[in-house]
Amino acid sequence: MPINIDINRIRVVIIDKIVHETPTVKTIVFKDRLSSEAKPGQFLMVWIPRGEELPMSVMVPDRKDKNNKDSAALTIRKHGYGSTLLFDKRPGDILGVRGPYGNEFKIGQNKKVLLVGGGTGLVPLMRLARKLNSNKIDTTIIIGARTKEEVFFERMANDLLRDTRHQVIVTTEDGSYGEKGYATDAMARLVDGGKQERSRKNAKFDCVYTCGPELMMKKVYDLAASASLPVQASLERYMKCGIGICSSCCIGDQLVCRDGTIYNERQLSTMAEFGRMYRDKSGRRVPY
Amino acid sequence: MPINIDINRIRVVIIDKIVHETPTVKTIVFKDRLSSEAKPGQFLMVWIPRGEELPMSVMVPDRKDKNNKDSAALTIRKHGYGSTLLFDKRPGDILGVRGPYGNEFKIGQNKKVLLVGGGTGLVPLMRLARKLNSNKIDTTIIIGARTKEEVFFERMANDLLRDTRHQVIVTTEDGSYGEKGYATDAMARLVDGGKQERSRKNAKFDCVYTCGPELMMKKVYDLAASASLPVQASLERYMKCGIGICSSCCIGDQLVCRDGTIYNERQLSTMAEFGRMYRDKSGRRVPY
Amino acid sequence: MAKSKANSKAGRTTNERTVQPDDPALAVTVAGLHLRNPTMLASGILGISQDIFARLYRAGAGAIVSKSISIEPIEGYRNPTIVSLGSNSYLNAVGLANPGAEAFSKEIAPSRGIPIIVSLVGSSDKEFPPMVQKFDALGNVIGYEVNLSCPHVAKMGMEVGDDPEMVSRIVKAIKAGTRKPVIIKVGIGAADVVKIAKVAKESGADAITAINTIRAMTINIETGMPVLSNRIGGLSGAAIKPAAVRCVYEISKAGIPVIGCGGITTWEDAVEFILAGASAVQIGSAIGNRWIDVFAEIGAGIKKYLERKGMKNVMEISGLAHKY
Amino acid sequence: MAKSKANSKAGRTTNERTVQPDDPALAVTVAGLHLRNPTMLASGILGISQDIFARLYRAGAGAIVSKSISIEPIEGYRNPTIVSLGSNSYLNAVGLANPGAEAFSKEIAPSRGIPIIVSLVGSSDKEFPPMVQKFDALGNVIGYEVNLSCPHVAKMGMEVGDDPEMVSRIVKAIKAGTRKPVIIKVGIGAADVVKIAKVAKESGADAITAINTIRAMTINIETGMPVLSNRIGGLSGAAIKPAAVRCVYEISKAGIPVIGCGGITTWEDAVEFILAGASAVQIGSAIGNRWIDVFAEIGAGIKKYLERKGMKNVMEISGLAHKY
Ligand SMILES: Cc1cc2nc3c(=O)[nH]c(=O)nc-3n(C[C@H](O)[C@H](O)[C@H](O)COP(=O)(O)OP(=O)(O)OC[C@H]3O[C@@H](n4cnc5c(N)ncnc54)[C@H](O)[C@@H]3O)c2cc1C
Ligand SMILES: Cc1cc2nc3c(=O)[nH]c(=O)nc-3n(C[C@H](O)[C@H](O)[C@H](O)COP(=O)(O)OP(=O)(O)OC[C@H]3O[C@@H](n4cnc5c(N)ncnc54)[C@H](O)[C@@H]3O)c2cc1C
Ligand SMILES: Cc1cc2nc3c(=O)[nH]c(=O)nc-3n(C[C@H](O)[C@H](O)[C@H](O)COP(=O)(O)O)c2cc1C
Ligand SMILES: Cc1cc2nc3c(=O)[nH]c(=O)nc-3n(C[C@H](O)[C@H](O)[C@H](O)COP(=O)(O)O)c2cc1C
Ligand code: FES
Ligand code: FES
Repeated sequence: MPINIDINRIRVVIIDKIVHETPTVKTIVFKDRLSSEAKPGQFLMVWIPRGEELPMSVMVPDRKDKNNKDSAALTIRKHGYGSTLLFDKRPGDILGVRGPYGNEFKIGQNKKVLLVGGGTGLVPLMRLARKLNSNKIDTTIIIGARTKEEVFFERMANDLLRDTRHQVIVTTEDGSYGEKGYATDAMARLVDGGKQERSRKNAKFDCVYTCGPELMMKKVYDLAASASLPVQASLERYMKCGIGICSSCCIGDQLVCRDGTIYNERQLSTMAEFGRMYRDKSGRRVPY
Repeated sequence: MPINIDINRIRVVIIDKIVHETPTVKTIVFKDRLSSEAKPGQFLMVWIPRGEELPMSVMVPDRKDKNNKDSAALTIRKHGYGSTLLFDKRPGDILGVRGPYGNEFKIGQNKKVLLVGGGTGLVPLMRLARKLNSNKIDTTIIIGARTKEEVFFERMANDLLRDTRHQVIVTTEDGSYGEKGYATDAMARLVDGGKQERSRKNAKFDCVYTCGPELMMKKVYDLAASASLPVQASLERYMKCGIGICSSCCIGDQLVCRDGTIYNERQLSTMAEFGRMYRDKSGRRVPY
Repeated sequence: MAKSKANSKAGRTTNERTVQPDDPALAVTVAGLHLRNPTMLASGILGISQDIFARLYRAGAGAIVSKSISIEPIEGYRNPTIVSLGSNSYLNAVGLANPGAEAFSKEIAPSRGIPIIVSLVGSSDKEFPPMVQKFDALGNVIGYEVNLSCPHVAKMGMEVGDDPEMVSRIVKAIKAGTRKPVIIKVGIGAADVVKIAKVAKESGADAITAINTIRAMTINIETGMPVLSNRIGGLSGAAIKPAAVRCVYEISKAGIPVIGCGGITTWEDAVEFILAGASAVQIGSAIGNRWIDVFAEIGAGIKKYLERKGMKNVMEISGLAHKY
Repeated sequence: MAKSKANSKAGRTTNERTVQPDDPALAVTVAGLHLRNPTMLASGILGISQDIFARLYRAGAGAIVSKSISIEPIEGYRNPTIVSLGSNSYLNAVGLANPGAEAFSKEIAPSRGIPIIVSLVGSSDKEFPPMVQKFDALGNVIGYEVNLSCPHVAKMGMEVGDDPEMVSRIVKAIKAGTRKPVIIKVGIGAADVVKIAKVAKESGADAITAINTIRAMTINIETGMPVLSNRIGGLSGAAIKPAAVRCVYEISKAGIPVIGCGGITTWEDAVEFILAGASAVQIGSAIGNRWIDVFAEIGAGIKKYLERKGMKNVMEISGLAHKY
């Protein structure tokens, strides 16, 4: 591979392995050095030949797989046209990837952190968990799902955080597994909504990292704000180019693909559209 | 300057200084790192804005000029349209250069060499002389001119060869200066035509380097052949691209700009056109 | 090269410079418009959000050309719609995705002092006047650019722009509905670009933008498949620069005011277009490689060039190449 | 990058490989011609010397297309005629310099077993039959390519090629004088390339070569001057590849046999053109960067690709992209 590889050009990769996480979620493992080196929170543009091209967070491959040098992964929830095409791929099939794109979750001086993820929003949090583990940061992760059979990454989270103090909390909306309710309900219990002081010593957490449905992230942001907790949230917007030229991913004056995807509480506080509206494929604003 | 500079792109240079060598020959000095590093025998394509583009051997700048780091030079004989435009340039004027192109005169194991040059064919021999001097090679150089006032580079040759055993012979066709006759007459006297054996010990020279009018070079080649002497001759052909795509410089199956300009006696011996014909601008073969 | 500076700076959201005071050396007039500098955002690049326009203006753009707006919203083609070809070149077939005239006029209604040129696209002369009506009262809309050259949408853009009669009808229809300048954007299609420019001018257009993307394609060899979902798209960026410079030169030589566009990545490129005859330049693809700092960088580069050449204003160099 | 390998090897004159035995996997048939491999020399590159043709054939070219030959010799334009633009792209306005039909027919008269396609250029249908007559008896002349697409010589090339009527007349005039295949070379001019290809085909052409250079220009910013002596020239090399692939794809989709040309530098490029529908490819500018080894390199690359894909012959992949 040339050293000065152009990350914007599509690289053809071959699917090595597919892991069934839930009936509607699969993880696709493939080899690609650049993807394997993605930072927590970064995403790829994934080309499904003659199908679609979708932004997808970079997942960590199972560390127990031998021969996983240069491996990276995608975890897909089967949803509409593109994600279903991807979901139906098999080992040996070809995909194209470009990137990784976007900024990264920052750890900084944080010592105790909370991760709140819903659905495939857990993907970038897994990459973050791996890094938190090697930095020995106390980590609590809340995994939100609708129901028991849709829970995934619980084992993965425990495994990725094995070398550091950690807690994995699962919530299901129907209470069929773990705590009953939304991930944000569990978060509210942890941060004792509003009563926590902005003093490092007393605070249970130094920072909250979140990725998932925007309305969930908005709730995480509100809870954190009332507890004076810093937040890093990875936003999703409709993406075409991934490199900051098409404008389809804009929120306010930000281009999520290039300026984001990760924004802190200060930035989020100025985003009038956060949690309220997004732009559709034509560029019209639509309320959530 | 970027490290990976593309030698084929025109570099704008500004004329620093102009030296009058004879009434019809001038030397133009300018700064350009790549040109200053040209190997003996290499040439530039020199763009005269809105005028012409001509192949020109790279000349050495006067070593006594201070501040001549990165300097290179061209020595032009005023001839037709393009060379006259160049001849009429002044300090401060702009030229474009690309290259250097072409292969180089090789010194190899040679210890005693003969240089035979006519007119501006002396230019690449000056660059060679500088190198021979630093390699302490015994050098004899024959400078051919028509008449006294057209002699140039005599002082330059002595200066460039100052650190090595050397002899500078000037010939004029009318005998107004130096030896009377052609450069090749002087050469014939030196190599005692035909009688010299192919034995390194007895030979006066290990190699003959030549550049000048093709018929002169042909004669040099013939003399050297009869004396079993190796030859390196720098050929001239009409050039457009300088990079081996336009074919205008071809001689036999050789592209002088890219395969040459320098050929040895073995190669010259297979060139049916050498000294006999060249191609005009339209590509037709014309006899000399 | 392609690793954007912005990408590597999490937390800081941008690295564009703060706005410089307007420099009189850079002020230009084109199509009767006075712009603080000759760098404009090209249509279709970051072209649908007023907030982004404000940011680009802060970053140094002299004017903003919006995404091409059609009478009804268009969803555009399925992804992939934009493919990087390396060497600062791109292929796109976005399919003229845009929010439509109604939504877009609302988007830009709150004037924020940003000079916006609304790009319009349509398949016949009938479609333009109602759009113009939606925008013409807005004070920040300083003019219109008409996209008669998108090379990859059936019955829009180039298919219209190749037809001199239709071009003439469209120009006249728009001019009848506005007193603001109307700029016609041409490209390399199946008609002579200079001829179309002349027809546009004679029909009342105030200037020409040249050029749009060039119809092109890329096939992935491992799959044998065209990459763009639309298969065929438009080539932009460095690859088209020499063809664009030629169009600007020829149109300008015909005495028609031109705005140059196509592959402008550095200030040297911008100067080349201006020497060829452009009064202003548009920057599109270069944003992908150099990010939005590109406006300030090009402005600063032109300014230094003018100083070095002893020129007081950029308009002095416009069309200089015609002398030779 | 541009420092040629050859340049740094004085004494050794070339570093091309010695000829490989012909590989049946690479043999192609196009316009009724059986070629040992699909790599051809593009017209105007190293195109006037039989000795050079022999060398290129030894280096691996499947066929040679000569420089475009006119009825009378042409001196061409003054230098600069060829300008490197970087990124493997060039601009040229050689001005169709060529020795003329008479001298060139003598040049190639002594057959050396090299398959030569003579490229012809002229300003009307009248000029072609006398040229064909000069070449048609030569056994090594396997066919003709007609340059209807040179973008920078008045009344020749593109100016003729943009006129469907004239194209038809020229094809018919040539076909009337020879039984050898006639290939029409088209480009991106002021007419629809697919339309011109269709006209050519219907008039009797055996195949189309697409594309020629694209009309373009470069201006030196320090002097403000156009660099080419002719000011305007033709863009070749990597920059035009995506436009060329598109033309090949569209012409091939119309059911017309095509030879691909434009920016082919690597075997991957060649495969892309073949997938788009080309039966063979022509290589021009790439010789400037990769030297004449490029033929053998591309041949070897295609061969490996075919093996990897389990294909027996390169023709199996021609046009595969149309399936998608
Ligand atoms: C930065 C980022 C990272 C993502 N990571 C993952 C991940 O790891 N796993 C995962 O399953 N999904 C991820 N997604 C979502 C994914 O890109 C798709 O949106 C999702 O798979 C639905 O695709 P679809 O084709 O089935 O949608 P459709 O049924 O066609 O559309 C449903 C909705 O999906 C969204 N969508 C469709 N295409 C895009 C697009 N090009 N860009 C953004 N949103 C789109 C739109 O909101 C659309 O309304 C991520 C999105 C972003 C922006
Ligand atoms: C490798 C090489 C190195 C050279 N080095 C020098 C040098 O150091 N000093 C010097 O004065 N001259 C040099 N020349 C010759 C120079 O390139 C010109 O040929 C010469 O200056 C005459 O140019 P003109 O425009 O006055 O010719 P014109 O009067 O227009 O033509 C006279 C003849 O000059 C030759 N000529 C013109 N243009 C070219 C061209 N593009 N390529 C080759 N030959 C051409 C042709 O034989 C032509 O018939 C060199 C040539 C080559 C090929
Ligand atoms: C992603 C993308 C979308 C574009 N959309 C439009 C458009 O809607 N209307 C238009 O006139 N031009 C559009 N263009 C063309 C550009 O405005 C510009 O003419 C072209 O890209 C050449 O300039 P560049 O090389 O600086 O990008 C688009 C180009 C790109 C790359
Ligand atoms: C220096 C040069 C001269 C050319 N001369 C001719 C010509 O005489 N006839 C012709 O049909 N095409 C000519 N061409 C065009 C090429 O044959 C080819 O179509 C074009 O260069 C695109 O291919 P490439 O990118 O591989 O160079 C010339 C191209 C170059 C660069
Ligand atoms: S996806 Fe195009 S600008 Fe972000
Ligand atoms: S000058 Fe063009 S091939 Fe040598």
